[in-house]
Amino acid sequence: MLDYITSYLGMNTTPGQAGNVFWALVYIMIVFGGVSVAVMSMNWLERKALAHFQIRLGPMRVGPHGLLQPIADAIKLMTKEDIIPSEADKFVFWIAPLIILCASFTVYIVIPFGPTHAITDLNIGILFMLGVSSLSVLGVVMAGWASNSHYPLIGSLRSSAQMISYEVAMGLSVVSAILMTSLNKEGTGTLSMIGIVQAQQQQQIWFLFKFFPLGFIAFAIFAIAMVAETNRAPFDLPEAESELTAGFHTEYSGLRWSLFMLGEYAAMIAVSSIAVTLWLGGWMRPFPNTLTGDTWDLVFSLIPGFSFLGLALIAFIGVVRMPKHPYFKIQTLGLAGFAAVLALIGLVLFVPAVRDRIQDIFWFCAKVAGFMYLYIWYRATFPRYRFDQLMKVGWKVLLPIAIGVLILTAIAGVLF
Amino acid sequence: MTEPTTYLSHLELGEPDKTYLDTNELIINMGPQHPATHGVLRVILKLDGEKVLGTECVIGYLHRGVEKIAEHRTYTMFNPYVDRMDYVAAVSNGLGYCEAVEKLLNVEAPPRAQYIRVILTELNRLASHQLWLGTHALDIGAMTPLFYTFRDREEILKIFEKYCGARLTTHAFRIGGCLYETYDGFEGDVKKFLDFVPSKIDEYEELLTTNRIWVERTKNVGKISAEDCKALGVTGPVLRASGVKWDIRKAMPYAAYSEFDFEIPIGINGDTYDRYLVRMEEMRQSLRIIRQAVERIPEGPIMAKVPKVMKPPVGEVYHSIEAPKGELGYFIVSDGSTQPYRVRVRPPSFVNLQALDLMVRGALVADVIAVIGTLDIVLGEVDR
Amino acid sequence: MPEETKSPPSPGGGEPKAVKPAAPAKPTGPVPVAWESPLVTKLKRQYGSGIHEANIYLGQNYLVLDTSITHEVLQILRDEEQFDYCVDITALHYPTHEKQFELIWILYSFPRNQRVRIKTRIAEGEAFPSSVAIWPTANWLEREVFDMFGIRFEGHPDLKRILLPDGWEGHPLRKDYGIIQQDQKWVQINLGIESGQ
Amino acid sequence: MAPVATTFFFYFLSALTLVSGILVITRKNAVHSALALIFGLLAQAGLYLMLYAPFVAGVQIILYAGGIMVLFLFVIMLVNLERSQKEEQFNKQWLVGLLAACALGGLFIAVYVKGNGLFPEHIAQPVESSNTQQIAIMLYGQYMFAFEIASLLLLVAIIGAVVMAKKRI
Repeated sequence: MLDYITSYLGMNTTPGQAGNVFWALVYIMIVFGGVSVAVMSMNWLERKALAHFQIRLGPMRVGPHGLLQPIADAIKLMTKEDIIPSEADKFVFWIAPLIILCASFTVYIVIPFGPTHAITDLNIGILFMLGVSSLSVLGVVMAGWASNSHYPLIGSLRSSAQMISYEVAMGLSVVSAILMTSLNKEGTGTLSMIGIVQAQQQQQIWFLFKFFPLGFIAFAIFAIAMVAETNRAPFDLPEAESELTAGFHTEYSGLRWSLFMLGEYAAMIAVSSIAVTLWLGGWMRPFPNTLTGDTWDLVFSLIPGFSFLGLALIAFIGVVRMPKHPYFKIQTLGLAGFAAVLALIGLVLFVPAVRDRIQDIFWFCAKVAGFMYLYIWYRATFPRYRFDQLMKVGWKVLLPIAIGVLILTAIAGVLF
Repeated sequence: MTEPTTYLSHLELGEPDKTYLDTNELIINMGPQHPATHGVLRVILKLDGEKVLGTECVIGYLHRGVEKIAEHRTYTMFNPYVDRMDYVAAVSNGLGYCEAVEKLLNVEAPPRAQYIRVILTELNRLASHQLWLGTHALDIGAMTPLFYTFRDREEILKIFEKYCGARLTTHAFRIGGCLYETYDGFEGDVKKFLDFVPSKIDEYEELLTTNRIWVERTKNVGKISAEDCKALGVTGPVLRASGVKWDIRKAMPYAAYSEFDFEIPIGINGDTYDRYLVRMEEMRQSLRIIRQAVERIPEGPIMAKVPKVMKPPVGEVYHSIEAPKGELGYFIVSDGSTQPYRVRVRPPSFVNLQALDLMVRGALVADVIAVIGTLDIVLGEVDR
Repeated sequence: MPEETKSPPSPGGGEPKAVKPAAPAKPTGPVPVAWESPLVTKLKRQYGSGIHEANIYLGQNYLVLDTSITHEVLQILRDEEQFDYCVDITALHYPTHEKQFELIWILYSFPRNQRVRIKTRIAEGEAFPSSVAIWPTANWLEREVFDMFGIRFEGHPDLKRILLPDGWEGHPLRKDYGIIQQDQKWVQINLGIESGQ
Repeated sequence: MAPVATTFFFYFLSALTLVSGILVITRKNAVHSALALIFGLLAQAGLYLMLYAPFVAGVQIILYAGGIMVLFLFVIMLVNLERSQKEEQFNKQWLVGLLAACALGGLFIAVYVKGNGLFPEHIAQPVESSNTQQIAIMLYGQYMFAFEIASLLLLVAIIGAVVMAKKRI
């Protein structure tokens, strides 16, 4: 048994490919736990960042600077009465959030956080991701229908039409990135997520800059379509609160509602990961081919530790600026503890053995976090599109451009 | 429960397009509890998919019988009640009522009082427009302007609070003038506000005016022609955005408005975007008026000679002012006693809301929200 | 009030509260003066005695018309005299008068920048032709008058209560409708409040 | 990707397919039927995966479960379910049904009895990583003409749908 466990450590591959069930389960737990934590911290970050965009403070009461707010929310939502409308279709109503949740969590199976840090590497990886994430439409449609109420129904109609429409443009822009993977000597491309990043490594360029501006346009199309896919502002029509109160999840409350939120945020992280993998070089550090050499490798491998120390510093400044009053004692201590934990993580990240293993994951997460911040930024800035305008953008703007980019990429691939 | 008269029965509704695909029309009940109906407006929408075939407004959820209450109060006692109608522009309501009763009594407020009135009323117009902008933008999906406008509206409310102790329902004026002399530093406060707010208005505009999505959401939405406006009695910024240069402050000046120099902004297309631009410009013009008023404010008494017990001579009077939402009129009938025989309020929101149906026919559900926002209704005033 | 005999800019001595000896009449008060204008001349030529009064009171013009011609005059004012904006429609209730209700239109002309009030008297139970065809804005305004006074407008497309709930009894702005007395039955049935308040 | 617990998963997915297939025809509520169909399709995708055809499995999920079934649900939601629920679900053609069932059962028995000769003992394990490429080579090489004909057919169908649904073009 122990041999079975340790044997994987020698293998330089993902647990799924190695066929090691134990390590696959460990990875699954790490990834899903990590995603849940990421969703919670994303929740906190969104409220905080949005508040600062809007000259507010955001959550400040639960824990220092509202750090424990997501936990408080989770407890509140779990203990809330779970209301199922009497006219609702109970079974479908019950299963809809689960479908969304499953769909948005299943895609994490193939997301490569590093060359070996993935649960598995399917050779149809990107196809699998697109397919499974498209299943969440089913959950939305079913939730809207099962609520047996007009607002959710309209919300789910909008949502399904929107998600199907943008999937087309999204798929085409993905194809043009996949096309780029085949530009090697053998002329064989790959759909595997790890393979796509390795192709970028091999060609020594992020696909974002490949055949500039073709790669960039494809990336931009994907970046727009992924916001629409995840029903976020400015494409949040399915849950446009001013029109449809809350869209397809109007009738949901408590835990079930929180499952929708969990699914939504998980899906946001998942599609951002696709974008990072396809165009931003996945786990690769910035400038892998211009700033080469051992010195640069060292410099970049120290960044994770320093950034955690930086966060710890910010938290520590927060400690210093806390009001000196007995009432704030616990808060101050809590924040100081948080700062200490961050600093500790930062210091651990300086240990060479940890450093080398972790930095892939760090760069991947940092890029995804950039996208998460963009989501918040969009939400603070843009008004909401109207349904017909949304459709127009999807079908008449993004789709033709995506097809054009695909053809041009193919031509460029043949010529250069 | 006596369930109602069939709604939507009288409307000549367009039928859904049944040529090839048979779709059902959908009747949706928006409100009275709905995040975007600005209170307790209930709109029944008949939809073909997302297209609006017709609407019917059901109002009265906030009806308090203000006009009936007036008949049982003295002229002075009724004064605070008017603040509760358009509660975001309480000062304007009070101004209209006080001036109407003054007209009936045949007295005139002293010049200093009139200037104070103009300053406060214009500040209130600014506050009302800021609230409108915030909520309107929120309805269309832009969250952030709401907080920016509320930040700046706060400064206005602070001035009100310092002046008369109340922030929202101010009861700032009395029949015959003003009760309170301006507090020390009033002019300084107003001037400080005047200096700081233009850049803030630019900030709102920066967020919205050239924002592609904002323009797409508002251009050619809820179009209404000048003829339709006149026929439907629509007034205020909505009328002006349709290209009619009509503002009671200019057409039939009241208070001290004839002494100030300001422009009436007008629109061309009469769509939601034009109404937005008109209101933004009105904010700037209000600032202009306030600046002139603060600089030229005369010294003198603030209260005219008004009897303690008011018994206006038998007669009737209609007086209207340009409230932030449109023509706010008071029709007061006196029978010579201490209580008005009848007070009729001509609320701009009530009349403007009637145009909703015309403006949203054939539009989409999202446009209904935009149009409700752009009409700038306050349900306290619609229902009274 | 000696001069009141010739001036009902409004009411006159009919209302209930005037039973008490009114406060000693003010020596000076604004007095209605005759309104001379081409409009009035024209209307007088056309309708003669149908025009009961055409005065200016406190600088505000008003016409008191006979019920039979009012609707026609409204149409003429809109079509020929450019009164293109109907500001308000309202009513007054004088329970002691023979014709209990006074209907009032406040009209405005954009080209002339002039306001005018048209008044006429109708009796209880009498219907009046609707002016929705003249000014569409009259729709809700007439509905409100119906709601508050119970005056029916003939030819109104959708005459039903607007501010009060359907099924409410009584018309609150009538003088015989007490402010304390509400429609207790409605409240008990629909809101489930036993006391009815 | 060495498969784990093959037999278990085979029986599990097959059972899921069968059960959901039965549910599709026996549920009165069309949405429930559609739901069962989705589960059936997903189970089938799993079976494809076990057959070393990941590309087909992926396409099955993305097209059938993610695309076509959503459109199914879309349409079902818009039709009047109450009316269809009152209607009789089966048209009681027992004889025809019995005949069809007998024929199918006969076929199964025949395959089971004589089947050993029909299929090779062992399928040569395809090289997994080239699955997608092999499909591509076949589609765009060997069956190029058929593929293009199929796409043309779909184009015609799209145009037809647009013409039928839209009054003015």
